[in-house]
Amino acid sequence: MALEYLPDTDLSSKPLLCARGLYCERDDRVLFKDLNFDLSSGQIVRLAGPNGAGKSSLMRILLGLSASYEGALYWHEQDMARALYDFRSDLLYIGHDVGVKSNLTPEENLAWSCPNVTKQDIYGALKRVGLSGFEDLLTHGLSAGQQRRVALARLFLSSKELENKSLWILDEPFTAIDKHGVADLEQVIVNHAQQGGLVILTTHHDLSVPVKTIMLGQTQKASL
Amino acid sequence: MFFDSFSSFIEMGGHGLYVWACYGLAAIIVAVNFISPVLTRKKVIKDIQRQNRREQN
Amino acid sequence: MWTSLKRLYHKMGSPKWFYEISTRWSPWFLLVGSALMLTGVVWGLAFAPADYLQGNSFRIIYIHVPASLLSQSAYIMMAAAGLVGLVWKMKMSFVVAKVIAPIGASLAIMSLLTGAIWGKPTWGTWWVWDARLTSMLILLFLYFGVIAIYNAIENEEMANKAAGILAIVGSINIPIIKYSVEWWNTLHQPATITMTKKPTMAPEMFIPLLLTIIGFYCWFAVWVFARTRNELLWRERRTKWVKNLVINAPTNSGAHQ
Amino acid sequence: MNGSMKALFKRDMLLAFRSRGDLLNPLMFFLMVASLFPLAVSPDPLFLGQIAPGVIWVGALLATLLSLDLLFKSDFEDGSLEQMLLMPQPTLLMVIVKVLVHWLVAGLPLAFIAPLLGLMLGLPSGGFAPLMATLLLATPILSLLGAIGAGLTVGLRKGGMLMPLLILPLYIPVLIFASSAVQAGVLGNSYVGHMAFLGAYLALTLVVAPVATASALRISIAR
Repeated sequence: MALEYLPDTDLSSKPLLCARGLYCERDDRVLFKDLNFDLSSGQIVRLAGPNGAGKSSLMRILLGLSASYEGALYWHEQDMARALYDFRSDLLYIGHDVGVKSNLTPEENLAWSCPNVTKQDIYGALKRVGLSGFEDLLTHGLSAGQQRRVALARLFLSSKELENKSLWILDEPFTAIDKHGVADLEQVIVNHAQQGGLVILTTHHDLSVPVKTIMLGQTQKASL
Repeated sequence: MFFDSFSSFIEMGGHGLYVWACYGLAAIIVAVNFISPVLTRKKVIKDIQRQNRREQN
Repeated sequence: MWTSLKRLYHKMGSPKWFYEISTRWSPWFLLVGSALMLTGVVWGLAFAPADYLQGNSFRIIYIHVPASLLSQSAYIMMAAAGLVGLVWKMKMSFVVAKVIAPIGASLAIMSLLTGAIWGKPTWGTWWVWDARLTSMLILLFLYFGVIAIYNAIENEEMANKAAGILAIVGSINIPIIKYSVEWWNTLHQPATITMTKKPTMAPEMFIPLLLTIIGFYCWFAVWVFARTRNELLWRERRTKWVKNLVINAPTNSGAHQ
Repeated sequence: MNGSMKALFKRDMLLAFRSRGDLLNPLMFFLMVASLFPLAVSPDPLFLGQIAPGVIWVGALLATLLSLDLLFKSDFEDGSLEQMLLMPQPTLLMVIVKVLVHWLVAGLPLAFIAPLLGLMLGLPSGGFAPLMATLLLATPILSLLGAIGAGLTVGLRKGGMLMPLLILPLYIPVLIFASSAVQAGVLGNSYVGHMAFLGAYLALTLVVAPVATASALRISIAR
């Protein structure tokens, strides 16, 4: 289990998300064991490793969607089971399946996932992801990439809406997006980290800024 | 003994068929419950042995 | 007190401990259960007096009633084991819940078959929508649901948890189902003879029944232990204790080595 | 907290009305099942009137089962369910909202179409009021209990086949009391006791079912 630690910029800051001794196996295969990390605000963290190494398993464990692991997780130095409400209040997650309803317009989709935003804000965010003029068309008329962008528009909402969403967990956010969009998205991710947020993502795209990498899949084949 | 003879015990005053059918069926279900775990155990042990041998090779 | 309870909990959660203790206890349960059954059945079949109304067909009671009672309490045990597994994350408990399901279903079938056969001389027909038989049929359906969940979900952990939830919901519903079926029955068939409800039962009829009931419970324990041990062997097949145990186990394939 | 639940309610209602076909299917099924009986058994109005309460209620159970597949399936498939389970609010609130929507769009219409079936099946006039009343009171029970089955089977490919097996036994008390309430109405007897039982059963399921469904969903999502 190799962990590449990049020098933390701010050593005094307390970690946001800690993992201690994470262990996960699937189908008699150990995906990872004794995995430890401290993630603090300002970081962009990439979960990396070959296919089947357990990236999405780790992501689901961090999200609290999977209970089949051993070890401990802490959010703001509090046990995850106790901090669940805070954790989920702080979380913005965009998964592989983005949860965009094809029978709703982009505007309605966003209005549901972010209930406290104004219409103006939604329109602004949709403009940032290049969906101006599509706001009130049913989403099933859009291309797959456009549908993904409807979900990604959540990242482009005004900072006021996002300010309590300090943790972003993004599963392959750069797929099905054009070059221009990639640069925009990268910028928004970097901005979020700089403003004190924490971004955890999986991606095959190389970001132009330094990221911390959690490398999975380098364990020996489980001792069978 | 409630019955006078063995044949009246079998006959059960005309209800013999029903009584013995019930006891027979119950015996079958009980037997299945006793035997099936024994068979499963043999199979499980064989499977584990096979797996161990495969891993040693 | 608390620490000893905690120690017991950890012990019970240990597959190896359960395996060993159940191996040690099984013969005793088998012995006691078989002795009780033999006594009860011989007494009930040959020595107990015939019922003044139903004649000798009432002797079916000595297997029908234990099977009915046991299949109902087995469902509750299964739900309780599922609850323990869900709340205290005790895997052993899930294993026990899983092995109870087919045993309980087989007992429900036994109860239904013997009830139907008993119905023929009593009511003149194989099946009557009697309150007890109907409740038992619905209980069998509840077992079917739980077994179907185990079969449908491949991931074992998910299957155990899902079946646990279903069993808990089912066991909350059992009293309601029983009540409503009984109520429904009095509404539609006010004049049927209930087969097993006796205000007073002569002791020479009742004691053998008691013996077979306890005997069935002992056998049930033997069945649950045996199936649980099989499950444990397979789950723990990579541990040292199972490997050691399996090497020494005599099987046909072992002879060829 | 209220905000996101309101938003969820609005979204689900909107989705329901955008796909009206899905809403109509169970109703058409309800209609068809009921018209099978005169064809299969006998068109004699006297006989039909006798079995009408039971037939209509069995039809309502089956129609509800048919519509339950919609409850979580599409949200599971497109990832919305994950988002819902990650909302900071307790999952059981989410479940209650979704069951409420299901009842409004799938259970309530059954109560309003049932008198039509009563006419077709020659239900005596005394049965109409208890038919409507029991359907109004007991269809929420069907939605609540059904949600447990839908939650347990949402991740399974053959979940639609499994669900009736899990849920139908739990529906039996409802079937017994609701159809005999209608029969009591036909005979001119009081059916207050039946309604009281159904009300009590509704209260119990209201407590138990959302909790069970929420845990079922958490299990189903943890692939």
